[in-house]
Amino acid sequence: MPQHNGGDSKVMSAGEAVGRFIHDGDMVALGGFTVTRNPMTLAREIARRGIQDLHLVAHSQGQALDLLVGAGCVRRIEIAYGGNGRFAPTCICFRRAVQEGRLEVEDYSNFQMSLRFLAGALNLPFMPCRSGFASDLLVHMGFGPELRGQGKIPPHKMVVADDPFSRQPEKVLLLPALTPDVALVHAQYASADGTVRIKGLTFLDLEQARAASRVIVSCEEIVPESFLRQDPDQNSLPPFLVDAVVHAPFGAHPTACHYFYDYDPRHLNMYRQEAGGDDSFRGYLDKWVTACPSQEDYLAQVGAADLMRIRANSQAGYAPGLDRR
Amino acid sequence: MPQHNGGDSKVMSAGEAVGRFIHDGDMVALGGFTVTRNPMTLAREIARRGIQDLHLVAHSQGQALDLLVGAGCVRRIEIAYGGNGRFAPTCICFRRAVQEGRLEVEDYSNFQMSLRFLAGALNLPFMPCRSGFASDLLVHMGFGPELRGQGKIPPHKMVVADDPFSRQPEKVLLLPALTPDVALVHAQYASADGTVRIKGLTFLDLEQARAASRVIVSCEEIVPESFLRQDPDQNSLPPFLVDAVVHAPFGAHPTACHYFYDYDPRHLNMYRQEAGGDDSFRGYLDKWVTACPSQEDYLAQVGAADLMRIRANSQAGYAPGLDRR
Amino acid sequence: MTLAYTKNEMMALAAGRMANNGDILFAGTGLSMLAAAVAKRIHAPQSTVFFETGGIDPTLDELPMAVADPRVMSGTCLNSGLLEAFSILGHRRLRTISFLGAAQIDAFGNINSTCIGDYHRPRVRFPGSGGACDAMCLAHAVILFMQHDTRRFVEKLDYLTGPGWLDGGQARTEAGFRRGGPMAVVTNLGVMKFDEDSKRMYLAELYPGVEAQQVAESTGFEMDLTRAQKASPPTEEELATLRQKVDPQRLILGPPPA
Amino acid sequence: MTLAYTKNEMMALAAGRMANNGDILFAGTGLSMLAAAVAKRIHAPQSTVFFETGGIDPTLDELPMAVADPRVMSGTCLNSGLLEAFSILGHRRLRTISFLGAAQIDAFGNINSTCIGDYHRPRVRFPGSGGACDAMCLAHAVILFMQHDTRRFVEKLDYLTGPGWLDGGQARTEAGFRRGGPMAVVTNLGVMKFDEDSKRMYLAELYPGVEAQQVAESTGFEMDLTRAQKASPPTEEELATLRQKVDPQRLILGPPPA
Repeated sequence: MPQHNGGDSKVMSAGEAVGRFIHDGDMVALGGFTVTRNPMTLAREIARRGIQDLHLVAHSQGQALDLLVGAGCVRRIEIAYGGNGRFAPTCICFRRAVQEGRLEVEDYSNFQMSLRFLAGALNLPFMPCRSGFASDLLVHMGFGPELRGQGKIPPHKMVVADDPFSRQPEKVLLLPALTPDVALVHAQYASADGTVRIKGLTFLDLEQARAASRVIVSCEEIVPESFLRQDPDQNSLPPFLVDAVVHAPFGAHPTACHYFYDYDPRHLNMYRQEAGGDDSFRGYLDKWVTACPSQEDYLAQVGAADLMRIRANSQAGYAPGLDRR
Repeated sequence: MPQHNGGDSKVMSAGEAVGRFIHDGDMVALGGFTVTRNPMTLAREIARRGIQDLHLVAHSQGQALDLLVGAGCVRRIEIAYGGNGRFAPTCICFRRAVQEGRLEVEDYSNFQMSLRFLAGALNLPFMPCRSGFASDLLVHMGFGPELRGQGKIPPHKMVVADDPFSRQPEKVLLLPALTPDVALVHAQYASADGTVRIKGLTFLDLEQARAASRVIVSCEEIVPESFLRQDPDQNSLPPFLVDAVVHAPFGAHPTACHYFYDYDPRHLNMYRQEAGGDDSFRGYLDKWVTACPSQEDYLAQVGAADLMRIRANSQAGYAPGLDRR
Repeated sequence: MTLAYTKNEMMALAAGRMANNGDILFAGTGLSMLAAAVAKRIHAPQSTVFFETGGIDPTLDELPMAVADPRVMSGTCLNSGLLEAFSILGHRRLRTISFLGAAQIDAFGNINSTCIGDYHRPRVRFPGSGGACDAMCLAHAVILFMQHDTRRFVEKLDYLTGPGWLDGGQARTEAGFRRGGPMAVVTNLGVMKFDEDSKRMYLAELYPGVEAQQVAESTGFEMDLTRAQKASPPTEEELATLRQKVDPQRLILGPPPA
Repeated sequence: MTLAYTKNEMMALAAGRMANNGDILFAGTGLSMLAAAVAKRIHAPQSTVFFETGGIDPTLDELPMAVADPRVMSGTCLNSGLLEAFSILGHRRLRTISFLGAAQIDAFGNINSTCIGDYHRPRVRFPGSGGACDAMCLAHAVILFMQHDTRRFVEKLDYLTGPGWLDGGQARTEAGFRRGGPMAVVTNLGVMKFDEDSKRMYLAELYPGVEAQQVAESTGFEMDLTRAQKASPPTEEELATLRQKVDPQRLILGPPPA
């Protein structure tokens, strides 16, 4: 049997992965969705290294987005939704930053952002869409005219065009493709060569990874390639699209990772409190980011009792009966 | 636990499914790809009932397409590839029908057809594409001007447009969405409510089903819904998109069905011979279609020895060592 | 004897009752989730609850607290992704009913879930559209949840996130929408619907114990109160299901009746 | 001592040698499959073989006879679908090399796999583009397989299925293509390449025992023969791998050497 993608191992520390593949000013796609599979270990590493001026792109993002905004790493966002379910109907640091004029935001809908990533993944310049007509998404630009067409900012937010295939005159919206510099993904399984398996909902993680120039994957378990190849129908990304594999158990904490652990309601409630003010949030960063240079340090800070409390039941995939108030 | 999609069972015979859901003149999307997972039981039922004037749409199709063309059920085709691998580099009846002017064909590429089905699945009017410029796919129409804009035939085969998001003037091709009347899918597993699981490559079957107004699924096994819901990550279609579930063991024969059986080289070689002339092909239809009103009759005609010969090995998913000459 | 119940309980049930059996129910966060779950368990057992994240028909043994909660991935018929979910939302062959909350609404059911004040420097920033604009554009119909007060029921939205009936009458059709639009607004006071011709909001149902005048005073635009009927109070079965099966921890229901 | 080998063996090896280690190899049916498989097993072990059907990096314990053969789904790193495969084919970060066959080719490497004669009533109908047009448009580079005769190497194609260098020179870039184009044509006589400036086909390698004159006589257009070098014959290792590992049943290799 021939060697598979033989190649060198892509396993590296979060520090090495972030240091090598993320730079000031990059456009970064955040995987996950609100309270699930946020790439938190990677986000904390970005915050710790003080990376600046990031341009975040996501559909609906909660915890990773809010931490990066709160830590001052982010200059611009293109997004459909910044919230964390019942734990933060609007993301806390995000809200404050927007209200204080410290963040440039361009709003789309979830379907629109999904189509924009899909266009990037398929190497297409744009996608048509019938969602968004007569809304202010079409009217209000988040980025000024001086930025239009610069770097990765498209010359138009969206364009109204004629549908050439309709029998009656009909309009269609065209949405520009997204091709992020980097996509961050947290997965349940990866092998050293970069093969990735996500369990549960994949959201838009796969399209984001396929649209990006570089991909960093953190994972709960590093498993042998042979294990993943026993049932390739279940795999999510091929190795040649992945640049770094970071072993990060509980790497989505305090958000959930299906079949491994639930979201951590205590931490998320505590976060809501701490994120409410600049001073208290600095305290949060000191304790949970600065003082925890490694994932091991972070998990020690969380503590065994809380990790056990949120551990997933193998049948349900979450922690049944968890106190989620 | 609440009842799931409670509903009535969608299980019915191939005859009932085809009789209820496919009509003369329908646009029918064929699932599978050349030698794998062709919906052969359903195709034979269509041929047996003498359904006429079908408008087939597919990317790359082999056996089901050729049988339907040979049986005289088809008036038009939109397709990228009519072949069956090494068993028929060009589909036999298809080639003869085109050369004799008995079939209207509009040619696209596989990526183009894929994008057209994707557009239909996403309820979008068209898709942009960068593949096809400077080719005769763009130049030669298969359907005449009198048909353009009639029924499901788009007013243009494709349209060259400006990319409004490019900094330099750049062109893009626009491809019209496909929304077939019916999609035919052969799957490994389905439950009575219409939940579907395909193992191995899905090709474009899922987009075709999501783009269609009606969906008929034939399957190797009908399994309890509870079995499929044990690992929903592996499922392929939700029940509310499926109209009929037809139990058809070896329902893709003589093409393959991953993990169940390989393609049948003897039958495919025999088919190549028989399909070579109108008379011999009439003999093939008499023996394998007309004389076999049920799938049981058909399998009896194939014979136990040939069925055993192509049975898949559980690890490989095909029949290792099968004589494929 | 009258049963005690809360406004949230009444709201979830009033909305859930509008689902037809067999509908495909698209649920957002919060009360939307309760309404879809209670509909599935009582009024419309053959309906399918699905989420924009791609979870389709979960068992809902426990109530999800977000549309990406692992509880929307458990026991489903299919775990897919956003693209599949939005292709279902707008599918021509499906009667998809969307349950949504919003921050502001106007007389024609257009909604705002983006911001209050100037878009570039808002007084209050909300999470943004999420799937709200998509549901308002693509679903067969939308049922909205609102707290009823004059800051939320406004003459003019600060930002139009999701198009309802636009300026009323034929405006939505003329703007190119093929279907959809809001069918009802469920608040803590009653249920509003939209006039068939003018598409203007009117009071359709008043909850027991609420006076029409309260609705008028809580609404920042002119509302027709003349067609209001009394809403049926929750039945014993409805309350039992809601409290014991759907949200026993009262995560979204909130405090029990006094 | 000279090893005996067939033309098909020489063709598969000549093409396979052009793959760089680490390339992403997009394989069609027939000789393409042999070339990609042999490259992976000898010249470029860290390459990935994938198929337009969505099978990525199968073990190839047995040779597939079509791109949808279950043998392309076995032991892969990922089983996906056509959309994923074509997104890989054109991905800006990947060096994807496509191996393709065709029915006709012209002096600038444009190919026909659709028909001979009038499109509407062809004298001979072929299967059609399949992924050929897409590979010619989107791949980093394409290696073509042809039988060398004047009916196939023609001045003017009956139908242009896949764009090569178009009219030569800058024509391809001017037509808007961002990358790609044919890098070589491997036939039963030798290997043709394309002039860097004019993009016109020239004879680059002659197989042992073949005279340049044979190429001229088998080509329906003017071909530059002056740059032809001798191709290295197959090595013992190459032949052993091809015969014992890649295609032991000789399904595509055909009859063994006399």
